[in-house]
Amino acid sequence: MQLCTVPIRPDDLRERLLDPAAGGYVAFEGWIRNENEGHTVLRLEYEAYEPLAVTEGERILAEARKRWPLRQAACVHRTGLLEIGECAVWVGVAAAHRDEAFAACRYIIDQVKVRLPIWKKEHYADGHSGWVNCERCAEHGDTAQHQAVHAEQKVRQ
Amino acid sequence: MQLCTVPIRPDDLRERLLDPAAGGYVAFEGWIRNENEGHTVLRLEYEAYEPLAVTEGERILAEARKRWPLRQAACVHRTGLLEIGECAVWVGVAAAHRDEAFAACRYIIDQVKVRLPIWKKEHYADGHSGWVNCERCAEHGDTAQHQAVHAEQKVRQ
Amino acid sequence: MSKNITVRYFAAFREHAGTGEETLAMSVATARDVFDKLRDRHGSSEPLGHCKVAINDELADWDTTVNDGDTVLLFPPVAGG
Amino acid sequence: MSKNITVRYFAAFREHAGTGEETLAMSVATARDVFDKLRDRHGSSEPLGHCKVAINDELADWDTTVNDGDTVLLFPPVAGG
Repeated sequence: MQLCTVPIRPDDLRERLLDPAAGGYVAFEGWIRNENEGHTVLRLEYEAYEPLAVTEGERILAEARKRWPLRQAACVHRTGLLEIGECAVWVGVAAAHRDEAFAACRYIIDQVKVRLPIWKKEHYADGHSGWVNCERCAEHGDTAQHQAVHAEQKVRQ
Repeated sequence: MQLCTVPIRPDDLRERLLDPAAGGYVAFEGWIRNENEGHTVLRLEYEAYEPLAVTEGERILAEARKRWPLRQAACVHRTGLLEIGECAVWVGVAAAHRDEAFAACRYIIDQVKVRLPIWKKEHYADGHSGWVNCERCAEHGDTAQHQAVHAEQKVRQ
Repeated sequence: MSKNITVRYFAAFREHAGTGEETLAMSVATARDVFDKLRDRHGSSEPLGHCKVAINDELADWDTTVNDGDTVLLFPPVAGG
Repeated sequence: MSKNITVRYFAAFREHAGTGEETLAMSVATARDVFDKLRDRHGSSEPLGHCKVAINDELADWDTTVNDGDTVLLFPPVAGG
Protein backbone atom coordinates (compact mmCIF):
# COMPACT_ATOMS: atom_id res chain seq x y z
CA MET A 1 0.00 0.00 0.00
CA GLN A 2 1.40 3.32 -1.06
CA LEU A 3 0.29 6.91 -1.28
CA CYS A 4 1.81 9.15 -3.92
CA THR A 5 1.60 12.74 -5.06
CA VAL A 6 2.83 12.19 -8.63
CA PRO A 7 0.79 10.55 -11.43
CA ILE A 8 0.18 6.81 -10.97
CA ARG A 9 1.89 4.73 -13.65
CA PRO A 10 -0.20 1.55 -13.93
CA ASP A 11 2.25 -0.15 -16.26
CA ASP A 12 5.13 0.16 -13.79
CA LEU A 13 2.94 -1.11 -10.96
CA ARG A 14 1.72 -4.05 -13.06
CA GLU A 15 5.31 -4.97 -13.85
CA ARG A 16 6.01 -5.53 -10.15
CA LEU A 17 3.21 -8.10 -9.93
CA LEU A 18 4.39 -10.31 -12.79
CA ASP A 19 4.57 -13.86 -11.44
CA PRO A 20 5.19 -17.12 -13.32
CA ALA A 21 2.65 -18.93 -11.14
CA ALA A 22 -0.12 -16.41 -11.83
CA GLY A 23 -2.62 -17.14 -14.60
CA GLY A 24 -5.02 -14.28 -13.97
CA TYR A 25 -4.38 -10.59 -13.35
CA VAL A 26 -7.09 -8.06 -12.56
CA ALA A 27 -6.48 -4.35 -12.19
CA PHE A 28 -8.86 -1.63 -11.10
CA GLU A 29 -8.31 2.07 -11.63
CA GLY A 30 -10.42 4.93 -10.35
CA TRP A 31 -10.37 7.79 -12.82
CA ILE A 32 -11.43 11.39 -12.23
CA ARG A 33 -14.77 11.76 -13.95
CA ASN A 34 -16.05 15.02 -15.44
CA GLU A 35 -19.43 14.69 -13.76
CA ASN A 36 -20.87 13.73 -10.39
CA GLU A 37 -24.54 13.73 -9.42
CA GLY A 38 -25.39 16.15 -12.17
CA HIS A 39 -22.56 18.60 -11.51
CA THR A 40 -19.76 19.30 -13.98
CA VAL A 41 -16.51 18.56 -12.19
CA LEU A 42 -13.31 20.42 -13.11
CA ARG A 43 -10.85 18.72 -10.75
CA LEU A 44 -10.57 16.86 -7.47
CA GLU A 45 -8.45 17.45 -4.44
CA TYR A 46 -7.49 14.42 -2.35
CA GLU A 47 -6.37 14.66 1.23
CA ALA A 48 -5.11 11.67 3.19
CA TYR A 49 -3.82 11.04 6.66
CA GLU A 50 -0.90 9.05 5.39
CA PRO A 51 0.28 7.06 8.43
CA LEU A 52 -3.13 5.50 8.97
CA ALA A 53 -4.05 5.27 5.29
CA VAL A 54 -0.99 3.11 4.75
CA THR A 55 -1.51 0.85 7.77
CA GLU A 56 -5.22 0.43 7.04
CA GLY A 57 -4.46 -0.26 3.37
CA GLU A 58 -1.93 -2.92 4.38
CA ARG A 59 -4.55 -4.43 6.65
CA ILE A 60 -7.02 -4.64 3.74
CA LEU A 61 -4.41 -6.28 1.49
CA ALA A 62 -3.61 -8.79 4.25
CA GLU A 63 -7.31 -9.59 4.63
CA ALA A 64 -7.55 -10.24 0.89
CA ARG A 65 -4.49 -12.49 0.95
CA LYS A 66 -5.96 -14.42 3.83
CA ARG A 67 -9.35 -14.83 2.19
CA TRP A 68 -8.18 -15.88 -1.30
CA PRO A 69 -5.09 -17.71 -2.53
CA LEU A 70 -3.35 -14.77 -4.22
CA ARG A 71 0.11 -14.49 -5.71
CA GLN A 72 0.35 -10.69 -5.61
CA ALA A 73 -1.79 -7.79 -4.44
CA ALA A 74 -1.03 -4.09 -4.25
CA CYS A 75 -2.73 -0.70 -4.05
CA VAL A 76 -1.61 2.86 -4.68
CA HIS A 77 -3.68 5.96 -3.92
CA ARG A 78 -2.80 9.40 -5.14
CA THR A 79 -3.27 12.62 -3.18
CA GLY A 80 -3.26 16.31 -4.07
CA LEU A 81 -4.95 18.06 -6.99
CA LEU A 82 -6.08 15.77 -9.82
CA GLU A 83 -7.41 16.72 -13.23
CA ILE A 84 -10.19 14.96 -15.20
CA GLY A 85 -9.03 11.61 -16.57
CA GLU A 86 -6.23 11.16 -14.06
CA CYS A 87 -5.92 7.97 -12.04
CA ALA A 88 -6.75 8.45 -8.34
CA VAL A 89 -6.38 4.86 -7.19
CA TRP A 90 -4.95 1.67 -8.61
CA VAL A 91 -5.43 -1.91 -7.36
CA GLY A 92 -3.66 -4.88 -8.93
CA VAL A 93 -4.12 -8.56 -8.08
CA ALA A 94 -2.44 -11.61 -9.60
CA ALA A 95 -3.58 -15.15 -8.76
CA ALA A 96 -3.41 -18.64 -10.22
CA HIS A 97 -7.00 -18.32 -11.43
CA ARG A 98 -9.24 -15.41 -12.36
CA ASP A 99 -12.00 -16.09 -9.83
CA GLU A 100 -9.74 -15.09 -6.97
CA ALA A 101 -8.18 -12.21 -8.85
CA PHE A 102 -11.57 -10.65 -9.61
CA ALA A 103 -12.98 -11.23 -6.12
CA ALA A 104 -9.91 -9.91 -4.30
CA CYS A 105 -9.53 -6.85 -6.54
CA ARG A 106 -13.16 -5.95 -5.94
CA TYR A 107 -12.83 -6.51 -2.20
CA ILE A 108 -9.75 -4.32 -1.95
CA ILE A 109 -11.18 -1.33 -3.81
CA ASP A 110 -14.50 -1.56 -1.94
CA GLN A 111 -12.72 -1.58 1.42
CA VAL A 112 -10.21 1.09 0.43
CA LYS A 113 -13.04 3.44 -0.46
CA VAL A 114 -14.81 3.13 2.88
CA ARG A 115 -11.98 2.52 5.35
CA LEU A 116 -8.93 4.60 4.41
CA PRO A 117 -8.68 8.07 5.94
CA ILE A 118 -8.84 9.79 2.57
CA TRP A 119 -11.12 12.63 1.57
CA LYS A 120 -11.87 14.30 -1.71
CA LYS A 121 -13.13 17.76 -2.53
CA GLU A 122 -14.79 18.29 -5.87
CA HIS A 123 -14.31 21.58 -7.67
CA TYR A 124 -17.28 22.33 -9.92
CA ALA A 125 -17.65 24.34 -13.09
CA ASP A 126 -20.00 26.78 -11.32
CA GLY A 127 -17.20 27.84 -8.96
CA HIS A 128 -18.45 25.89 -5.97
CA SER A 129 -16.63 23.03 -4.31
CA GLY A 130 -17.59 20.37 -1.82
CA TRP A 131 -16.28 17.44 0.16
CA VAL A 132 -17.63 14.16 -1.18
CA ASN A 133 -19.50 12.02 1.29
CA CYS A 134 -18.82 8.41 2.08
CA GLU A 135 -19.85 6.48 -1.03
CA ARG A 136 -22.20 4.22 0.89
CA CYS A 137 -23.80 7.13 2.73
CA ALA A 138 -24.50 8.74 -0.63
CA GLU A 139 -25.82 5.52 -2.14
CA HIS A 140 -28.01 4.32 0.67
CA GLY A 141 -28.96 7.51 2.38
CA ASP A 142 -28.57 7.68 6.12
CA THR A 143 -30.59 4.54 6.86
CA ALA A 144 -30.38 2.43 9.97
CA GLN A 145 -28.93 -0.34 7.80
CA HIS A 146 -26.16 1.93 6.64
CA GLN A 147 -25.41 3.22 10.12
CA ALA A 148 -24.92 -0.46 10.94
CA VAL A 149 -22.27 -0.63 8.21
CA HIS A 150 -20.34 2.15 9.90
CA ALA A 151 -20.81 0.55 13.30
CA GLU A 152 -19.53 -2.75 11.93
CA GLN A 153 -16.45 -1.07 10.44
CA LYS A 154 -15.77 0.52 13.78
CA VAL A 155 -15.99 -2.81 15.56
CA ARG A 156 -13.78 -4.58 13.02
CA GLN A 157 -11.08 -2.00 13.50
CA MET B 1 -11.77 -7.37 -30.79
CA GLN B 2 -8.36 -8.08 -32.19
CA LEU B 3 -6.03 -11.04 -32.58
CA CYS B 4 -2.31 -10.43 -32.60
CA THR B 5 0.88 -12.41 -32.98
CA VAL B 6 3.20 -9.96 -31.23
CA PRO B 7 3.32 -9.33 -27.47
CA ILE B 8 0.25 -7.59 -26.04
CA ARG B 9 1.06 -4.14 -24.65
CA PRO B 10 -1.58 -3.50 -21.96
CA ASP B 11 -0.50 0.09 -21.43
CA ASP B 12 -1.08 1.01 -25.08
CA LEU B 13 -4.46 -0.72 -25.04
CA ARG B 14 -5.48 1.02 -21.81
CA GLU B 15 -4.54 4.37 -23.33
CA ARG B 16 -7.18 3.91 -26.03
CA LEU B 17 -9.93 3.48 -23.42
CA LEU B 18 -9.24 6.71 -21.51
CA ASP B 19 -12.53 8.57 -21.29
CA PRO B 20 -13.38 11.71 -19.29
CA ALA B 21 -16.81 10.29 -18.42
CA ALA B 22 -15.41 7.03 -17.02
CA GLY B 23 -14.82 6.74 -13.28
CA GLY B 24 -13.93 3.06 -13.14
CA TYR B 25 -11.59 0.98 -15.27
CA VAL B 26 -11.15 -2.78 -14.91
CA ALA B 27 -8.63 -4.81 -16.87
CA PHE B 28 -8.16 -8.55 -16.99
CA GLU B 29 -5.07 -10.29 -18.31
CA GLY B 30 -4.54 -14.00 -18.81
CA TRP B 31 -0.90 -14.87 -18.20
CA ILE B 32 0.89 -18.07 -19.17
CA ARG B 33 1.28 -20.02 -15.95
CA ASN B 34 4.17 -22.39 -15.28
CA GLU B 35 1.84 -25.15 -14.05
CA ASN B 36 -1.46 -26.76 -15.01
CA GLU B 37 -3.16 -29.64 -13.26
CA GLY B 38 0.09 -30.77 -11.71
CA HIS B 39 2.18 -30.59 -14.88
CA THR B 40 5.10 -28.19 -15.32
CA VAL B 41 4.35 -26.12 -18.39
CA LEU B 42 7.18 -24.73 -20.55
CA ARG B 43 5.18 -22.79 -23.11
CA LEU B 44 1.81 -22.61 -24.83
CA GLU B 45 0.82 -22.56 -28.45
CA TYR B 46 -2.37 -20.74 -29.40
CA GLU B 47 -4.26 -21.39 -32.60
CA ALA B 48 -7.25 -19.34 -33.69
CA TYR B 49 -9.59 -19.29 -36.61
CA GLU B 50 -9.30 -15.56 -37.00
CA PRO B 51 -12.35 -14.58 -39.09
CA LEU B 52 -14.78 -16.17 -36.65
CA ALA B 53 -12.78 -15.36 -33.52
CA VAL B 54 -13.05 -11.68 -34.39
CA THR B 55 -16.75 -11.69 -35.26
CA GLU B 56 -17.63 -13.77 -32.20
CA GLY B 57 -15.48 -11.50 -30.01
CA GLU B 58 -17.24 -8.42 -31.40
CA ARG B 59 -20.55 -10.10 -30.63
CA ILE B 60 -19.50 -10.65 -27.02
CA LEU B 61 -18.40 -7.01 -26.66
CA ALA B 62 -21.72 -5.87 -28.13
CA GLU B 63 -23.61 -8.08 -25.65
CA ALA B 64 -21.66 -6.51 -22.77
CA ARG B 65 -22.36 -2.98 -24.03
CA LYS B 66 -26.04 -3.81 -24.29
CA ARG B 67 -26.23 -5.33 -20.82
CA TRP B 68 -24.30 -2.63 -18.93
CA PRO B 69 -23.89 1.11 -19.47
CA LEU B 70 -20.24 1.08 -20.53
CA ARG B 71 -18.06 3.83 -21.91
CA GLN B 72 -15.41 1.59 -23.49
CA ALA B 73 -14.76 -2.15 -23.87
CA ALA B 74 -12.10 -4.00 -25.83
CA CYS B 75 -10.39 -7.37 -26.04
CA VAL B 76 -7.16 -8.59 -27.62
CA HIS B 77 -6.12 -12.25 -27.87
CA ARG B 78 -2.67 -13.34 -28.86
CA THR B 79 -1.85 -16.39 -30.99
CA GLY B 80 1.29 -18.38 -31.70
CA LEU B 81 3.93 -19.61 -29.28
CA LEU B 82 3.89 -17.95 -25.85
CA GLU B 83 6.40 -18.24 -23.03
CA ILE B 84 5.68 -18.40 -19.29
CA GLY B 85 4.60 -15.01 -17.95
CA GLU B 86 3.44 -13.66 -21.30
CA CYS B 87 -0.01 -12.18 -21.71
CA ALA B 88 -2.36 -14.35 -23.80
CA VAL B 89 -5.50 -12.27 -23.52
CA TRP B 90 -6.37 -8.77 -22.40
CA VAL B 91 -9.81 -7.33 -21.64
CA GLY B 92 -10.33 -3.67 -20.71
CA VAL B 93 -13.58 -2.00 -19.67
CA ALA B 94 -14.22 1.62 -18.67
CA ALA B 95 -17.56 2.75 -17.22
CA ALA B 96 -18.98 5.58 -15.15
CA HIS B 97 -19.00 3.31 -12.09
CA ARG B 98 -17.00 0.28 -11.04
CA ASP B 99 -19.94 -2.14 -10.66
CA GLU B 100 -20.49 -2.20 -14.40
CA ALA B 101 -16.80 -2.24 -15.20
CA PHE B 102 -16.20 -5.31 -13.02
CA ALA B 103 -19.29 -7.16 -14.20
CA ALA B 104 -18.69 -6.51 -17.89
CA CYS B 105 -14.98 -7.36 -17.73
CA ARG B 106 -15.81 -10.66 -16.06
CA TYR B 107 -18.56 -11.42 -18.57
CA ILE B 108 -16.32 -10.72 -21.55
CA ILE B 109 -13.44 -12.93 -20.42
CA ASP B 110 -15.80 -15.76 -19.41
CA GLN B 111 -17.48 -15.71 -22.80
CA VAL B 112 -14.26 -15.29 -24.75
CA LYS B 113 -12.88 -18.41 -23.12
CA VAL B 114 -15.79 -20.63 -24.08
CA ARG B 115 -17.02 -19.16 -27.36
CA LEU B 116 -14.08 -18.01 -29.48
CA PRO B 117 -12.60 -20.56 -31.88
CA ILE B 118 -9.23 -20.54 -30.16
CA TRP B 119 -7.26 -23.56 -29.01
CA LYS B 120 -4.17 -23.96 -26.91
CA LYS B 121 -1.60 -26.68 -26.74
CA GLU B 122 0.50 -26.98 -23.61
CA HIS B 123 4.12 -28.09 -23.91
CA TYR B 124 5.25 -29.82 -20.71
CA ALA B 125 8.65 -30.19 -19.09
CA ASP B 126 8.48 -33.98 -19.59
CA GLY B 127 8.48 -33.53 -23.38
CA HIS B 128 4.78 -34.23 -23.84
CA SER B 129 2.24 -31.80 -25.13
CA GLY B 130 -1.53 -31.68 -25.21
CA TRP B 131 -4.50 -29.64 -26.33
CA VAL B 132 -6.28 -28.05 -23.40
CA ASN B 133 -9.95 -28.87 -23.07
CA CYS B 134 -12.78 -26.42 -22.75
CA GLU B 135 -12.38 -24.86 -19.32
CA ARG B 136 -15.90 -25.78 -18.26
CA CYS B 137 -15.54 -29.38 -19.49
CA ALA B 138 -12.42 -29.68 -17.36
CA GLU B 139 -14.05 -28.08 -14.34
CA HIS B 140 -17.37 -29.85 -14.38
CA GLY B 141 -16.53 -33.13 -16.04
CA ASP B 142 -18.74 -34.23 -18.86
CA THR B 143 -22.00 -33.97 -16.96
CA ALA B 144 -25.45 -33.63 -18.44
CA GLN B 145 -25.55 -30.14 -16.95
CA HIS B 146 -22.40 -29.18 -18.76
CA GLN B 147 -23.54 -30.69 -22.03
CA ALA B 148 -26.50 -28.36 -21.60
CA VAL B 149 -24.09 -25.42 -21.44
CA HIS B 150 -22.68 -26.39 -24.80
CA ALA B 151 -26.14 -26.93 -26.20
CA GLU B 152 -27.18 -23.50 -24.99
CA GLN B 153 -24.16 -21.87 -26.59
CA LYS B 154 -25.01 -23.56 -29.83
CA VAL B 155 -28.56 -22.27 -29.72
CA ARG B 156 -27.49 -18.73 -28.86
CA GLN B 157 -25.23 -18.67 -31.84
CA MET C 1 -27.49 -37.61 -53.18
CA SER C 2 -23.75 -37.05 -52.90
CA LYS C 3 -22.45 -33.54 -52.18
CA ASN C 4 -18.96 -32.15 -52.53
CA ILE C 5 -18.07 -30.77 -49.13
CA THR C 6 -14.82 -29.07 -48.18
CA VAL C 7 -14.01 -29.81 -44.56
CA ARG C 8 -11.52 -27.78 -42.53
CA TYR C 9 -10.03 -29.14 -39.33
CA PHE C 10 -8.54 -27.19 -36.43
CA ALA C 11 -6.22 -27.95 -33.53
CA ALA C 12 -6.71 -31.54 -32.26
CA PHE C 13 -9.00 -32.37 -35.19
CA ARG C 14 -6.31 -31.33 -37.67
CA GLU C 15 -3.84 -33.59 -35.92
CA HIS C 16 -6.32 -36.46 -35.91
CA ALA C 17 -7.14 -36.02 -39.58
CA GLY C 18 -3.50 -35.52 -40.52
CA THR C 19 -4.59 -32.61 -42.72
CA GLY C 20 -6.09 -29.16 -42.33
CA GLU C 21 -8.52 -29.51 -45.16
CA GLU C 22 -10.02 -32.08 -47.50
CA THR C 23 -12.80 -32.13 -50.04
CA LEU C 24 -15.02 -35.17 -49.97
CA ALA C 25 -18.07 -36.44 -51.78
CA MET C 26 -20.53 -37.29 -49.02
CA SER C 27 -24.14 -38.36 -48.67
CA VAL C 28 -25.11 -35.97 -45.89
CA ALA C 29 -28.05 -33.78 -45.02
CA THR C 30 -26.87 -31.76 -42.02
CA ALA C 31 -23.69 -30.57 -40.29
CA ARG C 32 -24.30 -33.33 -37.76
CA ASP C 33 -24.05 -35.94 -40.55
CA VAL C 34 -20.72 -34.44 -41.64
CA PHE C 35 -19.42 -34.63 -38.09
CA ASP C 36 -20.53 -38.26 -37.67
CA LYS C 37 -19.05 -39.40 -40.99
CA LEU C 38 -15.72 -37.75 -40.27
CA ARG C 39 -15.56 -39.04 -36.74
CA ASP C 40 -15.82 -42.54 -38.19
CA ARG C 41 -13.29 -41.73 -40.90
CA HIS C 42 -10.64 -40.27 -38.57
CA GLY C 43 -11.41 -42.16 -35.37
CA SER C 44 -11.98 -39.16 -33.11
CA SER C 45 -13.81 -39.78 -29.84
CA GLU C 46 -14.72 -36.19 -29.03
CA PRO C 47 -18.46 -35.91 -28.23
CA LEU C 48 -20.27 -33.63 -30.64
CA GLY C 49 -21.76 -31.74 -27.68
CA HIS C 50 -18.36 -30.19 -26.92
CA CYS C 51 -17.62 -29.15 -30.49
CA LYS C 52 -18.76 -26.32 -32.71
CA VAL C 53 -19.36 -26.08 -36.42
CA ALA C 54 -19.32 -23.26 -38.91
CA ILE C 55 -20.58 -23.36 -42.48
CA ASN C 56 -18.99 -20.95 -44.94
CA ASP C 57 -17.55 -18.88 -42.06
CA GLU C 58 -20.81 -18.59 -40.10
CA LEU C 59 -21.27 -20.43 -36.81
CA ALA C 60 -24.08 -22.90 -37.37
CA ASP C 61 -26.37 -25.31 -35.59
CA TRP C 62 -25.64 -29.02 -36.01
CA ASP C 63 -29.02 -29.38 -37.71
CA THR C 64 -28.18 -26.88 -40.42
CA THR C 65 -28.42 -28.30 -43.93
CA VAL C 66 -25.16 -28.54 -45.85
CA ASN C 67 -25.23 -27.92 -49.55
CA ASP C 68 -23.06 -29.05 -52.41
CA GLY C 69 -19.94 -26.86 -52.46
CA ASP C 70 -20.17 -25.75 -48.80
CA THR C 71 -17.12 -25.41 -46.60
CA VAL C 72 -17.68 -26.97 -43.18
CA LEU C 73 -15.35 -25.92 -40.36
CA LEU C 74 -15.06 -28.42 -37.51
CA PHE C 75 -13.99 -26.92 -34.19
CA PRO C 76 -12.88 -29.18 -31.34
CA PRO C 77 -13.58 -27.90 -27.78
CA VAL C 78 -12.29 -24.33 -27.60
CA ALA C 79 -9.96 -23.06 -24.89
CA GLY C 80 -9.13 -19.40 -25.30
CA GLY C 81 -7.51 -17.18 -22.68
CA MET D 1 -10.80 15.87 35.88
CA SER D 2 -9.55 18.02 33.07
CA LYS D 3 -7.20 16.46 30.50
CA ASN D 4 -4.98 18.15 27.96
CA ILE D 5 -6.01 16.71 24.60
CA THR D 6 -4.50 17.59 21.25
CA VAL D 7 -7.18 17.32 18.58
CA ARG D 8 -6.39 17.09 14.86
CA TYR D 9 -9.03 17.86 12.24
CA PHE D 10 -9.13 16.66 8.65
CA ALA D 11 -10.89 17.73 5.47
CA ALA D 12 -14.38 19.17 6.22
CA PHE D 13 -13.68 19.11 9.97
CA ARG D 14 -10.56 21.23 9.49
CA GLU D 15 -12.56 23.76 7.50
CA HIS D 16 -15.27 23.84 10.16
CA ALA D 17 -12.78 24.25 12.96
CA GLY D 18 -10.75 26.79 11.03
CA THR D 19 -7.62 25.01 12.19
CA GLY D 20 -5.91 21.65 11.67
CA GLU D 21 -4.99 21.18 15.28
CA GLU D 22 -5.67 22.59 18.71
CA THR D 23 -4.83 21.58 22.25
CA LEU D 24 -7.63 21.91 24.75
CA ALA D 25 -8.21 21.20 28.41
CA MET D 26 -11.34 19.04 28.48
CA SER D 27 -13.33 17.06 31.01
CA VAL D 28 -13.80 13.92 28.93
CA ALA D 29 -13.71 10.18 29.51
CA THR D 30 -13.93 8.69 25.99
CA ALA D 31 -13.34 9.57 22.34
CA ARG D 32 -17.09 10.00 22.05
CA ASP D 33 -16.99 12.76 24.67
CA VAL D 34 -14.28 14.53 22.69
CA PHE D 35 -16.38 14.32 19.52
CA ASP D 36 -19.49 15.67 21.27
CA LYS D 37 -17.66 18.56 22.92
CA LEU D 38 -16.02 19.62 19.67
CA ARG D 39 -19.22 19.29 17.69
CA ASP D 40 -20.74 21.83 20.06
CA ARG D 41 -17.65 24.01 19.90
CA HIS D 42 -17.42 24.11 16.09
CA GLY D 43 -21.07 23.63 15.17
CA SER D 44 -20.63 20.57 12.97
CA SER D 45 -23.74 18.51 12.23
CA GLU D 46 -22.05 15.36 10.99
CA PRO D 47 -23.46 12.30 12.80
CA LEU D 48 -20.83 10.45 14.77
CA GLY D 49 -21.88 7.18 13.09
CA HIS D 50 -20.30 8.31 9.81
CA CYS D 51 -17.04 9.45 11.36
CA LYS D 52 -13.93 7.69 12.60
CA VAL D 53 -11.52 8.42 15.37
CA ALA D 54 -7.88 7.56 15.99
CA ILE D 55 -5.98 8.01 19.22
CA ASN D 56 -2.23 8.47 18.95
CA ASP D 57 -2.28 7.17 15.36
CA GLU D 58 -4.32 4.03 16.10
CA LEU D 59 -7.89 3.72 14.85
CA ALA D 60 -10.06 3.47 17.93
CA ASP D 61 -13.56 2.78 19.11
CA TRP D 62 -15.67 5.74 20.24
CA ASP D 63 -15.77 4.18 23.71
CA THR D 64 -12.00 4.16 24.08
CA THR D 65 -10.74 6.14 27.08
CA VAL D 66 -8.68 9.21 26.29
CA ASN D 67 -5.83 10.09 28.59
CA ASP D 68 -4.10 13.30 29.46
CA GLY D 69 -1.64 14.12 26.67
CA ASP D 70 -3.34 11.99 23.99
CA THR D 71 -3.67 13.15 20.40
CA VAL D 72 -7.17 12.52 19.06
CA LEU D 73 -7.64 12.51 15.28
CA LEU D 74 -11.17 13.26 14.08
CA PHE D 75 -12.01 11.91 10.63
CA PRO D 76 -15.13 13.07 8.80
CA PRO D 77 -16.79 10.54 6.44
CA VAL D 78 -14.05 9.13 4.22
CA ALA D 79 -14.27 8.99 0.42
CA GLY D 80 -11.22 7.41 -1.11
CA GLY D 81 -10.94 6.20 -4.67
